[in-house]
Amino acid sequence: MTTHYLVLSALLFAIGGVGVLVRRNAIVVFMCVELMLNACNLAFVTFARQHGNLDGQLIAFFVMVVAAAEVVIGLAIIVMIFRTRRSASVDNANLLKY
Amino acid sequence: MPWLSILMAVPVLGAVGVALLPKGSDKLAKQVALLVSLVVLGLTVAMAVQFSPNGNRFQFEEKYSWIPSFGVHYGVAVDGIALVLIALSAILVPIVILASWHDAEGAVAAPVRDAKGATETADVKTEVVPPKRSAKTYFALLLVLEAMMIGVFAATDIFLFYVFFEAMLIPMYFMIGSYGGVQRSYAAVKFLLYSLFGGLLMLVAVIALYVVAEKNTFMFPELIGAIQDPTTQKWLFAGFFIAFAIKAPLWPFHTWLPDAAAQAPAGAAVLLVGVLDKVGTYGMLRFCLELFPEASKFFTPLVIVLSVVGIIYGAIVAIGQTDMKRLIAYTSISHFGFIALGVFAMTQNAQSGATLYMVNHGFSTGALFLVAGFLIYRRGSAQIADYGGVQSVAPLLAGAFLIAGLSGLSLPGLAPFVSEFMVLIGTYERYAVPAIIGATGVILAAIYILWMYKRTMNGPTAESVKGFTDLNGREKWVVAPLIALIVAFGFYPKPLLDVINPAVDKTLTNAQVTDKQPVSTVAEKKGAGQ
Amino acid sequence: MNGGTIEAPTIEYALLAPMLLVFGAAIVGVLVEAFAPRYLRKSIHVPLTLLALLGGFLLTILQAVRDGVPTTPAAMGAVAVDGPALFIWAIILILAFVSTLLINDDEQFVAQAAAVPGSTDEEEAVRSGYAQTEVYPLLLFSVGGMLLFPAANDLLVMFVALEVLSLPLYLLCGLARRRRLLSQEASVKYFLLGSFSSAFFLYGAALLYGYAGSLDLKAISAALGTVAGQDTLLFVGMAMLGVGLLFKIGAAPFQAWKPDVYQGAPTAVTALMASTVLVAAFGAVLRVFWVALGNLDWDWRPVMWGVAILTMIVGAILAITQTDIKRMLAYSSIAHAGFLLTGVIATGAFEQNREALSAILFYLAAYGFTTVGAFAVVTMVRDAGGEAGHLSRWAGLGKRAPVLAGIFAFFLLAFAGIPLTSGFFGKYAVFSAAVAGDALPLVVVGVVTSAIAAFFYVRVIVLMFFSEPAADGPTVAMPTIGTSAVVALAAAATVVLGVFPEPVLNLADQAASALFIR
Amino acid sequence: MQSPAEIVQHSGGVIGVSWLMIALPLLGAAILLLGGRRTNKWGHFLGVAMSLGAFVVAVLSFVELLGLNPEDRRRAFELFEFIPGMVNMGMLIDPLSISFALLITGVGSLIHIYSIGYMSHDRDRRRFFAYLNLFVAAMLLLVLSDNYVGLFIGWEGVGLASYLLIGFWQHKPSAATAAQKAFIVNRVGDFGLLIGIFTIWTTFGSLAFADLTHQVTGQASEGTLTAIGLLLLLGACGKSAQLPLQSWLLDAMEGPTPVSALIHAATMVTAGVYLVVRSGAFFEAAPTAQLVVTIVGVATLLAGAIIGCAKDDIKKGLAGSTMSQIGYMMLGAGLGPAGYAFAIGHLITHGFFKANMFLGAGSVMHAMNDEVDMRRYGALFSVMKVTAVTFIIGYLAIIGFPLLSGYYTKEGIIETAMHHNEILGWLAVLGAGLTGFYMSRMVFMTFFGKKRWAEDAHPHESPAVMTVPLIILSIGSIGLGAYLVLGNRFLTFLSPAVGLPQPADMPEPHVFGVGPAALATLALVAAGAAFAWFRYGAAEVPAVAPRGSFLTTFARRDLYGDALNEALLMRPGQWLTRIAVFFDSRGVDGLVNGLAAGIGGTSGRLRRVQTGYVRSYALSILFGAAAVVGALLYVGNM
Repeated sequence: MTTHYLVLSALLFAIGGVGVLVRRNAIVVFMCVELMLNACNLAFVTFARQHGNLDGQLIAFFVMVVAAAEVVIGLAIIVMIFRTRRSASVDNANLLKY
Repeated sequence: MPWLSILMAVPVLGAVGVALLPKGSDKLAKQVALLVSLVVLGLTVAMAVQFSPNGNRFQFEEKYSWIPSFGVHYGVAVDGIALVLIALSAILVPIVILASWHDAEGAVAAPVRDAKGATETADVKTEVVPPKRSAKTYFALLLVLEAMMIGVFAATDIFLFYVFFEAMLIPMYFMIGSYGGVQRSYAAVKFLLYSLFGGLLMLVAVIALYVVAEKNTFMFPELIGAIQDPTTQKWLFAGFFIAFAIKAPLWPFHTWLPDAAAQAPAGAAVLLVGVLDKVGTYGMLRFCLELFPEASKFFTPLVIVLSVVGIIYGAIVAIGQTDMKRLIAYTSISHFGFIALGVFAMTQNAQSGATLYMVNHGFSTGALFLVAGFLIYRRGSAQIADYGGVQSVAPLLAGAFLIAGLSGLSLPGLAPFVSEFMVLIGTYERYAVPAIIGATGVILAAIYILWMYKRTMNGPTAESVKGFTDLNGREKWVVAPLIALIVAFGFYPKPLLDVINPAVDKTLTNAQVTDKQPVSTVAEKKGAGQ
Repeated sequence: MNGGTIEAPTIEYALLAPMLLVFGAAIVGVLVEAFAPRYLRKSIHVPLTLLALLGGFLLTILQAVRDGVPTTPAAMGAVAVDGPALFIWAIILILAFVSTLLINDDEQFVAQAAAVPGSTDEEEAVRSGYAQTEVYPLLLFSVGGMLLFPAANDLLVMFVALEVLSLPLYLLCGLARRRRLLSQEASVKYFLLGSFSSAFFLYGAALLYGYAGSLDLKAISAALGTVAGQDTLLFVGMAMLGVGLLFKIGAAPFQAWKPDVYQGAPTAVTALMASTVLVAAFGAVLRVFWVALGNLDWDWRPVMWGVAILTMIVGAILAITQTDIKRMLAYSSIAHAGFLLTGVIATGAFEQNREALSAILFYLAAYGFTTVGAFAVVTMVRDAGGEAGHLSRWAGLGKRAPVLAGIFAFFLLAFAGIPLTSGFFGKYAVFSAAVAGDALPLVVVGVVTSAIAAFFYVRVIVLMFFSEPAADGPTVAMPTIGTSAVVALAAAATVVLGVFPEPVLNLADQAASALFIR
Repeated sequence: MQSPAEIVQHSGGVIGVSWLMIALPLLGAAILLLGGRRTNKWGHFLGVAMSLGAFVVAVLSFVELLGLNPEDRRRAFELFEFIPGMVNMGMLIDPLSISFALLITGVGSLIHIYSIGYMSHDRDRRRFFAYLNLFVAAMLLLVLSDNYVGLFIGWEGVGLASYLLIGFWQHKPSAATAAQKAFIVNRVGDFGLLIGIFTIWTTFGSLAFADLTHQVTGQASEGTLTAIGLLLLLGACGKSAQLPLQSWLLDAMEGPTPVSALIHAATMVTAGVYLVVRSGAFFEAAPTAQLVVTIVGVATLLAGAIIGCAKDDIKKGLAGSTMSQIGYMMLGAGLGPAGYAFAIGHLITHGFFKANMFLGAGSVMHAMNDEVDMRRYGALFSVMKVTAVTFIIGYLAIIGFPLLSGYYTKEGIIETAMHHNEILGWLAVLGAGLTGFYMSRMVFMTFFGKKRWAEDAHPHESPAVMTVPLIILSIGSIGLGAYLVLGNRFLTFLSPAVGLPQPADMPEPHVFGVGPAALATLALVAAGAAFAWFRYGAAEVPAVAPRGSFLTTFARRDLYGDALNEALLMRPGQWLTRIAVFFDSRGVDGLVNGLAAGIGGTSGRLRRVQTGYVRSYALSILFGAAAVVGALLYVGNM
């Protein structure tokens, strides 16, 4: 029965990935990344269940912490660029190319 | 006494010294450079006289472990072949330094442009007067180059050889690039990339050689016969050969040479065609044949075809050139055809001839380039059409040009004849038809040289040429030694051949070839006589 | 660990000392930011950082010489401080030290990151001589992460390390004093793509965990033999893990971020990334693919072949038409990542692996120094708008500043792998390892691409030396002691490694002697 | 046939220093060329001195050689090792080489002396003498060296000298072109000679004449020997202006007249004959080759004669006759030992009377301020007696007036040819008739008939320094032939070098050497002369040449030799060159540059992929990931 959870996590991961591709707003894009991380968490926990050891659950906590740190940094950066450009769209920032 | 190391160290130190001279001391730089190169020449002579032709194959051996992890040694030594080529470099460098006295100073003789004629004859391409540059750097580079030229011929460690083979490109690249004609950077880049590409292919072969041989060394003598499997030999041969064919250059890898030679200052051109390119043919003779005898035999037909094509093709294209330096470059392509032909004809005469050819060609083409350089320096154009009737105003210049040219068409009595004769006769012993086709190059040579001479030197004196001065003292000193050597070795090549022959013998033995014997018995009778 | 009982962890502090020192210094740095008055901060930060890095380096050396290379992983198998790790640490710490010298230059960093470009706040900040001194602690954190990354013996630790090294860099990229828009854009791109890829890494880790029931590399490789029927998990996990790692080393098709970020980031930071991050990332790649997935090399090698070839080609070809020096160097670093990958692929018997490993280690050292030096030179060539990035501005530099141009040319030749430079022996070592590991075709591609790559290095030399200077060409900034020291050191390293590589080769050999411990 | 004597290794006596013959003029040339203007004042005297010195050495050696008993009159000795294991430079003094040496140095010296006067007004007189000395040295090397390589060096050395001397007035484009043409055409011949030498080497393993005797040639297949013969013949054709390589000789007349006399009449052009005789061993063993030699000889002697008939330029006329006379020699040389003596004999006498006439012509031109068109001459007999008389003596000699030099030697050739092969014989007779015509034409147009001078022409006799050589030469033209031929004196003298013919090959001797062939010849010659008299002596000669019959134009155009060369070689050559150059720049180099451009273009297009949109990067990462996953799964489940 754990497979369902795995499928779910895979779906979440996919959704996150697609979100990163299709959304313009930097915040949303970033949230999609977070979604992917959480998909990973789900997977970890599920596997932990499968293997009957705690590592997976343990890892999930680590991941959350890391994600939190990422959020801090990410928001800082996004805010910075938003203040400069008055827009959070990732497509506006393409001075660097070719 | 570590002769070879000293031979390399002296110019390097000299280069450093020259580079460290204070700004604006160009004249001093030249003098120092000249002095250093003369010292090197002296040392070379001192070494050469101690060389015993029939002694060990490699003499003045030095061998220190350099990079044990790769099994690389600093191994240098010379046999007859290497010795004469080192001597060639040592002789040419001082002459080139003397000749390039003003090359770094850009346009001194502003191109004379007669109202008409100039327009159609001299488009921007023919402008060969480079901007003013630091003479210091030029001569420093020259000395570094000399050290590397000596090193590349002296190296008995294949890795070391490769290192010099590649590193050599850099000083030459800078000499062409910053002191050459208008299209210098194009020419320089083409030269560098072309050679580099060949070099990298060779690198793969070198690595593979090391890996396959499993001798944990790059020392050439120990690697002879290390590769037995024919297929491996073929691949490795290809790797080495293409690099050498590009360097030499052999048809069809030649197109970088005309550009490089035409754009380079005359002095650099001399070293490029006179010495650097010899590394290619030297490499074929030294490494391809001895390391991969089977493969060499297998590829011989191909190489011979390429060489013969090169001889004829180079000559024909040379006839069609309108730019003196390009013309000379193409003649060299033809000559390198002869050398490669001699190397792969695999007979004593042919290979001795080829080796001798490398030396003589250095002298003759050197002379030709330098005299052409003097001419161009006076007129500011390399276009043949911009000249005419020079002989009437500058007979000495014309005379020098003629002698250099005649040696270029290997007139008997001048050094190149002996080598060309030996190459052809040696080839004829085994491959008659290629030799015959190659010999037609003799006719074509007469056409391209004499025609160029006629168009530049004979006929009524052109307006733009009227003001020409004849050779000055310095220029005489540049030409004289070359011509002296050309004539001397034209009548008495024995000293060189005595050094070369034993070395070639060894090469042939390692290449597992033996000469064909003539049908008649006169040879024995003759042999008794000698 | 098996469910329920938890043993008290034992930690070999001595082994981890270098890392701990760096992290400690970083935290102190934060405290400095918090409590020290603004005018003092910098004068505290700089020595602190330098000392920390230097100390870390010395500790590493000490570790290596005193009680040699440990044979068992530390911290309960979480961190493996083995030969390669120590070697990589040493390189990273030196390079970081050098880069710090570059960063120690007001011209580099923004006065106040919060201030909007061109706004009054900014002018205000500039006038009052503010400086974003957080740079130093950030740098230290990042370096700490870099130390942990290649030494991580456990995918979780590795993931944490990955984030620790990346997050500060994301910030650092955005702190350029000039061309702030570019800088911020670089920051955003790096951040988004970085976190995106680390998500892949994590998911890969998750799948592997699912496969092996543990994130311990040793356990995973052990599981390869035992576990059956889970191959899909294994392969997909391995692939996604690989994506995360390959992203960090900038292998195609995951290289897209490199040019943009390298170009936009403050050059000093670029130098740091280009040298140390590459080193750390390759350490990690090697550890994952050789230790955890070593027995699977028959499966991942073909894929790696493709990646390597693609990387070399993309790097070499795209660099040709670049017009910005930093961007060009970025592509060149992609190409070099490709060359290094040929070494990673050249696995085989023990001896073979050892040769390949030491080759890669040497290459990393050689390349790292040259890169730092090259970027250091880039920082010195400036015009009105800051650094003169556009190549056309470099025309005739050989006239204006012969020495500097000469040194830069020398670095370029080293990148091109001309003999008598460190780059040549690096390439030689890796390629010969690859040939020995029967990856000859890969090597052929390698040399062909190096020939192509040579073109754009040579092109810069042509610009600097063979073409006439532009009328309003860039001026060469009077270098700070730090910068000139960096250039000198890098040049020296490039020469020495190019003429007498033996000592370093020996070190690399010894470091690689026992390969990675499990 | 009886083979020539073995060579005696020997040095010492004058012969031991016979290398001085070569060394002296060489030294002279070196001094004059390197000495520069300093030597202007006395340069020409030095040149003459050196030439005379060589002559003295030659005479002494000759005497010493005569002192020996015939069978060991072949002296060879090594000088130095040239190409170790292949060639040792050495001298070979035998009747053949010595008679050449005497001719070269003797006539050469006379011409040197003559040139003092002839070139007195030329600012480059020193250079001229330097070149003359160079030529003498090279020519002596050619005939005196004891191996083929030495011969070849001399061979091309004289080529160089002739190049320099033809183009002596290099500011004249015509001269420069003529010189270039001469050298290049010669190179074609040299190519043949070179290959011939190669074949000899690879077949016999030696290049020394001493080794290549009849015994040796016996060891090679006749095919090889024929090949060798024909290749050597090609060389000979180039040097001796025989068909098909004759075209350069007429243009060569651009050179100063003494040059034409020495090089392009007396000595160099006869080198081909020397080569054939010297290589007799090969030819005698290869009848086919011999036949070809005779055919070439006859063809050329007719061609030359026909050309000679139509030329109004006195020098070109003489040049044509030279071709024709060398044709005779070739014919003789192709007849084996029986012919050798006559061939060489004719070569020597021809050396005298042709040089004599050329110098005479030079003297005339000197008098007519370098006018060469005979239609502008006429009635010069009265004004320049010495020149006229000597010229006429030469003329009588060449048309074979009985008892004069030419008569004996030429008759000898004709007789032998007749004896050997009727057709060749009669053709040779026909040639003699033509000779009678065109030479008479020349004499009548020049010295008799009415004045057709240019207004400003004030002809006068030349100074003694020029006339004395003329007189000496004319004496040779009178007596030499008889001396050589009567009693087979020359035949026996040469025999140690070239061997004696079988009696069967010899034509049976006639009383006073007058046989049917001889009579026929005389008749034809007389007829020719008479016809010439009616056309040019008695009748009025138009000052401008009328456009004559087809045959005339045919002859005037040198039998369309140049036209042929142009059509067959030059134009295709030029095209080939253009194509090659184009192919090289567009084809080979185009490929290289194209490749570079291709890479650059790819790069330019590929970089567009880097759009700058972070999301597209993410996409690439996703695709990359997908690819990697797919690949791994594929590989893994393989």
